[in-house]
Amino acid sequence: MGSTPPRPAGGERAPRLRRVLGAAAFPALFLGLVVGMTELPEFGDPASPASTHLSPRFIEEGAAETGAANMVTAVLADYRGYDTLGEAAVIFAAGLGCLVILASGGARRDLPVAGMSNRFGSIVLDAATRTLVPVVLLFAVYVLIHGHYSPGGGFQGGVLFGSGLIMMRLVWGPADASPRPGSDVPTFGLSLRGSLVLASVGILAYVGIGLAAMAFGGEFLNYGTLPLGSDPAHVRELATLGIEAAVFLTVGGTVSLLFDTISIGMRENGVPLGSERGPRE
Amino acid sequence: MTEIVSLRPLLAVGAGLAAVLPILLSGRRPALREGWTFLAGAVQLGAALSMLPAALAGAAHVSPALPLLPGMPLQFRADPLGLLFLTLSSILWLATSSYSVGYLRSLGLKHQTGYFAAFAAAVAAAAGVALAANLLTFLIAYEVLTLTTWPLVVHKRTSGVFGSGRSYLAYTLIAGQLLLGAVVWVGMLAPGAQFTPGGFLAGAASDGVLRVLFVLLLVGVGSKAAVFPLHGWLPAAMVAPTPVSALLHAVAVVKAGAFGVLRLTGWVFGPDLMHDLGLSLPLALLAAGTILMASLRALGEDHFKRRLAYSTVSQLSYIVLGGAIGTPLALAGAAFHIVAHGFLKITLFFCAGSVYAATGREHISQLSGLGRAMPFTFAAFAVGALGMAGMPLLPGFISKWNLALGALDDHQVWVVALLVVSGLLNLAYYLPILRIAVFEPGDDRRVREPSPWLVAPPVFAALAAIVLGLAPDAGARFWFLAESAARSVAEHAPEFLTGGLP
Amino acid sequence: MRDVLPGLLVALPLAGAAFLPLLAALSRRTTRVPALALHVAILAAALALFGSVAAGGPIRYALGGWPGPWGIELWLDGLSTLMAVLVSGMACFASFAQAFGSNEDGAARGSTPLREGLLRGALLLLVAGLLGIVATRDVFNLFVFLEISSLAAYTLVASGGGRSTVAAFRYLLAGTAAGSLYLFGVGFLYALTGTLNMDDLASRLPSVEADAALTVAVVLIAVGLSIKAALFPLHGWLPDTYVYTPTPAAGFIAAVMAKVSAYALLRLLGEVLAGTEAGAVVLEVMIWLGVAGVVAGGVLAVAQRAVTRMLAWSSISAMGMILIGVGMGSALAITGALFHMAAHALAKGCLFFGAGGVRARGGGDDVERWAGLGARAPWTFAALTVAALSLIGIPPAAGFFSKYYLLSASIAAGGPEGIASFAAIILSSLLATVYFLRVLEAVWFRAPAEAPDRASSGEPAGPVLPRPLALPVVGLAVLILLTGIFARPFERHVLPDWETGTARIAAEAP
Amino acid sequence: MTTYAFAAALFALGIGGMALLPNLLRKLLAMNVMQVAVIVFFVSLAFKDGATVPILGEGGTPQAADFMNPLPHTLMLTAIVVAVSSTGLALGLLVRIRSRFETLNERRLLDRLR
Amino acid sequence: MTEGHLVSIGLLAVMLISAGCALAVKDLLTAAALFGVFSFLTATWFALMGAPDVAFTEACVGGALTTILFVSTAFRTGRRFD
Repeated sequence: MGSTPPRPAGGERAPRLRRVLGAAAFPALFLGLVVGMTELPEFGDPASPASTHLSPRFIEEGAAETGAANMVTAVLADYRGYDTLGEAAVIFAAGLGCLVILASGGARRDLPVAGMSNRFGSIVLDAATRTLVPVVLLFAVYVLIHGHYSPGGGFQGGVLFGSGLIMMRLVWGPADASPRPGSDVPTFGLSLRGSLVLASVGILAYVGIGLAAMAFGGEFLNYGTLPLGSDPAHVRELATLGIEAAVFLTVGGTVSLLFDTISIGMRENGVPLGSERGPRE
Repeated sequence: MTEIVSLRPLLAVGAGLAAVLPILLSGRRPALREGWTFLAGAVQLGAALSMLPAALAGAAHVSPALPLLPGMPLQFRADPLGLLFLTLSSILWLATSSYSVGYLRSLGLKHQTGYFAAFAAAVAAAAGVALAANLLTFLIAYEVLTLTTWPLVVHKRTSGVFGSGRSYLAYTLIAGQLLLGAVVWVGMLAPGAQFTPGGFLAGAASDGVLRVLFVLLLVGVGSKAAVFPLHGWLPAAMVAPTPVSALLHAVAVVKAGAFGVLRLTGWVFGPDLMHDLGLSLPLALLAAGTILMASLRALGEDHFKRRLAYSTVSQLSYIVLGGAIGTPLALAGAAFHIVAHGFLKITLFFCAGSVYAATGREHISQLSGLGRAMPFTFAAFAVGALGMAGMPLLPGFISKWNLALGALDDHQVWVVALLVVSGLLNLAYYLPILRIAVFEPGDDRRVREPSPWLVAPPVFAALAAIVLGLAPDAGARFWFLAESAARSVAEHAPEFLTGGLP
Repeated sequence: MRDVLPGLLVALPLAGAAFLPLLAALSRRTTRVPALALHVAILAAALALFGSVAAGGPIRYALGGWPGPWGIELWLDGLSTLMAVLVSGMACFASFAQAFGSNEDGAARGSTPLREGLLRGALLLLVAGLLGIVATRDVFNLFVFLEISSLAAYTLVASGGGRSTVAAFRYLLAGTAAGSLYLFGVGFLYALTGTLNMDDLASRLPSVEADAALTVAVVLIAVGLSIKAALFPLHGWLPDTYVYTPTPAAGFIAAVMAKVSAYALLRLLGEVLAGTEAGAVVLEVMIWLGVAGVVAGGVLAVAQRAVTRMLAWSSISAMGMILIGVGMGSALAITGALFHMAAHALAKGCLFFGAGGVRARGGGDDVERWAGLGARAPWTFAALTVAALSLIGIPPAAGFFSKYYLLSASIAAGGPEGIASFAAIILSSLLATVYFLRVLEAVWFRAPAEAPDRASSGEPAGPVLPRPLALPVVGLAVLILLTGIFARPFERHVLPDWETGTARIAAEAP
Repeated sequence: MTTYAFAAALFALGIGGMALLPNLLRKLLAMNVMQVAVIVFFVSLAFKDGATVPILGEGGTPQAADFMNPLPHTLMLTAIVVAVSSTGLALGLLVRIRSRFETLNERRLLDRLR
Repeated sequence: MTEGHLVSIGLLAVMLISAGCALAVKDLLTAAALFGVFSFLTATWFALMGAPDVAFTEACVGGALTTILFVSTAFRTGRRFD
């Protein structure tokens, strides 16, 4: 930064004034919102615009048009599949960001690693985790696949999958979670690099399905044109499963990335990204 | 007026601009570098002269229009007034360039490449001001002129010089922004804002708005013209090398400002609208005040160049005065004064620069004895000084005579008195210089004329001034151009103003 | 072409953003060439779209084959394709700088092909987000892409380490608050109309009778987007962010980030919500805040000694000018605002690349330390001079014309706000004169201060800024001049679409 | 209406906390509260009296009045993801800031930056 | 007002209180834990509102993931009020 005088921008001084103003502003914000809300349609009103304008089609035609009994999945993955692609991109951006911020570039000082092994590590917990983790991972896959018919889908499944991984690291701690003795990479099979690969592949698969639809003459993400069968709803159902899987990969990878970087990132030599080593896989 | 669409106006404007890059690139070979300058000057002069026959025939060369803004193209037009200014600037550019060569070399100044490049750009901008067909083009050229002369002003690069440079920019750029505002406004009122003899704003808005616009525009162009009280930057800008001062005063900046005032009064508002709005008399009084004030300041100034600077402030207000009066003869006199003052003032500045180059002296009281040591220089100086004062047979007389006649056409007798008084004041501050230089004994016997590069330009300029005084319509037909510019304005003026039209 | 390009425009950057990190993670080679190729391809798509829209009129594109209002639509008219060209063009320059320019000290440490791949991915993600905002016709989708661009921007800002993480954190807080405010406003609109599609909204809003609720919705949306657009006094995040962002990203973020939010404001307030009473009031308030921002930004820029911080404040001033234009909403004003977006983006990008380059080479950020640099790198600094003059508003640089349009619009608007904006724009030019000429004077005419560290070590001075950065700087300067000179065609392609668009919406309203 | 007001209260609480709390981690908690408030608002918009979860049961053609509005639910899934993403990134920044400047207190941090 | 509505409003009130507590308590770890409570309450409320998908996601994300991230950050950065 050279000889830049480190004077931050104006407006940061006089915190007292800001506090007074702020303390007054937020009740005012609340009141303003409430005033506006008094004119909104009554809570629970079945005749409100929100309930009568667009949603009837989603409810009444959704299953027939997209093949998903869960209307939320129908809207999420099909009618507004582009939003969901954006959603996957958002979480991917967060993972990318944490990698850039924490897992590469030198850290001045080491912070303690978040892990509970030295506190809670016990034989009971260990055994419980050994039983629980496979169940959680399996349940994650179930949630993914069953998203068509019940609450759930790629996103929830991905989070569960990531949570399973996190659970192991919480209990066993980063030092023991590594499958390979002697390795300083404190992960359970899924290195940071691996997580990154999963997440990227997820996004690529999603965009790829969208582009494939374009290749068959439809719009971006118009699954109906994919040559997967004759029944359009069925084709859409299959494609929806595909993009749910893509979201699953992205979310699962990113969740594990987020946890790893936030809880262990920045340790010197603790993370493979900052060093010049090659890929592990 | 018939219009001939041609590329010649573009050539005239572009010559200097095109020379900038070659000059910058040939910085290591001074001869080549200066060759580019002379080539560009010659091209510009040639383009100007080639457009003269059309002007004599009552036609004008017009460049193709480049659409920049709705209804406001970038366009150049060689009407008589523009052609007059263009021709003058290209002749004086050549003279100044040759003088610069000698001056810079004999003083061993640094950054010569940048100097010549900025010089070329500044002259191109002045040509753009001269040929601008509408207010937008004028504004663009005007701003470019400001910026390209700034490096010239701060050429010496000492802290004091930077102060002067900032003062120069403060005046001219602030004025430029006001001008921008005014131009936008005019563009909204009268789409196109094309310079029209006799003005185009009549009836475009209420009187109050027009008056405000006039003040904005006047401040915009008047600050470059150093009209009181906007003249503060001009004496300060005397820190520049002498050829730059010569350029600033005789060709580019100040003269462009005075030219702008003429355009404003004759081609934007027009004499009759100015009369209707009651603007003529205040402007004339402002000009008169400037003339007297600057002359008095010049009397008390010992710094050689600064005295010349105050003289410029005073002399250029003649042009403003002529624009304010607005009768054909006054306008013709004012337009001709652009030329007359150009030749005379450049002579004076060349002389001051030669003295500085030969002796390093900058103050009038130090000039004693130099008249004999430098006879050519001071002979030229005498011509310039007398011409400024309005001596018959010299060009200053012609412009002042016509100004006076024009004022009488409008029954403004006080102008004649003003002209006489200011002529006397001129003598009062120029003659002592000659007296000190010629009659007081010198203390340094080693002083000689500097190199021929420095002697020839002032002598040439003085001779040209004499020729111009004897035959104002010879050669480049300056008088004809001035007169036909004035006539074109007058053709659109009401009856009471057209008296005395030749 | 017309039925493929819109999809490609949004799909390409997203695919690239995932592809580059993947490539970097799987191979040890640099991702430089693929990144550049992707950016060029995106620019090509944007240019092709611009041409196609100019020739054949606006394009409506139903993503997933679901037409609006049920599905999400893209809407590409002259305005949005212009923004797309601007965004993707600036991204090309940033990508070039990222590919070849050396990073700044903080980021250079421990830089690996993987890290570079991640940063390139983040840049593409940012581009994806901005292009998504520009193209979408759905208010919720706009939020999603706003967040994509924001998260990618935080990443790029924070990649400098040290202070830049603090700047990024503050930016994140402001940006998230902005996003939530916007989303709350969208919730109000949804409750009132039951739709999220902009066209549908515009046609259903006039029959909504809940004035207070509508006002709250408009205010929430306007405030949210104004934070992102750094409208005074909601600009708090901007100076530190611009100052501490590493160079390649700073040139891009400073150039287009806030402008895309201003574009969103224009779309929503100027087109979709224009018919509402609250919208009109908010637009008028925006003019006044713009005036305040123009003046405050200019004054504070004068007060700065550090070049980048000065540029940051100047950006606040410029955003004020753009929002004045958005607020006025006349054809002239919109032209001026759009033109200023382009002119300012080009100039600020150029200046931030230059200033960042000087800083990266240890040249410092203080005006005094810029003394004499012009002689050492004449071409680069000539280009920076062009950019500075454009921001001052000197013809024939592009900035002159945007000021001209905005001044004309102020006069045409009349009334106190017209006068105030007229005066503010003139004043901002003067202030810009003051702060930029101080730099130019140092650069060109002042003798360089003795640099003790360099003089004592005796090593040769080396280039003033990394050579690869000189190309974007010079290229942008050329573009500034070209944009200025060829101003008219630009306007002719963009405005008619906009006017027909607003006219169509006005006609649809009962 | 009361439900809406709770969303407004949560929102004001969150955004106020973001602005006023000195500790950066606490600011993030407040930020999450703010984001949840928006989600609460949208979900309450989706509610219909007498309707059930938007998942098609066995048989019969679905009637719009029988199911909750699925659109806000969908939107809010996305919003939740956005919330966790920005929180995750912010926490990453926080760790970095803490290790570099050794404080999470805003005022101390700004003092250290001066 | 139906019974369901009353339950919903009661739940909302508890949510508001727990959010306020999470922002007010001194210990950062407690704050993070209270935030987890808040998230689970919210998820319950979503389920009550007939939004099982949102509830499921909120439970996964807000209750589990975000809380875990907050807790581990609090661990690393020092749990005391700073």
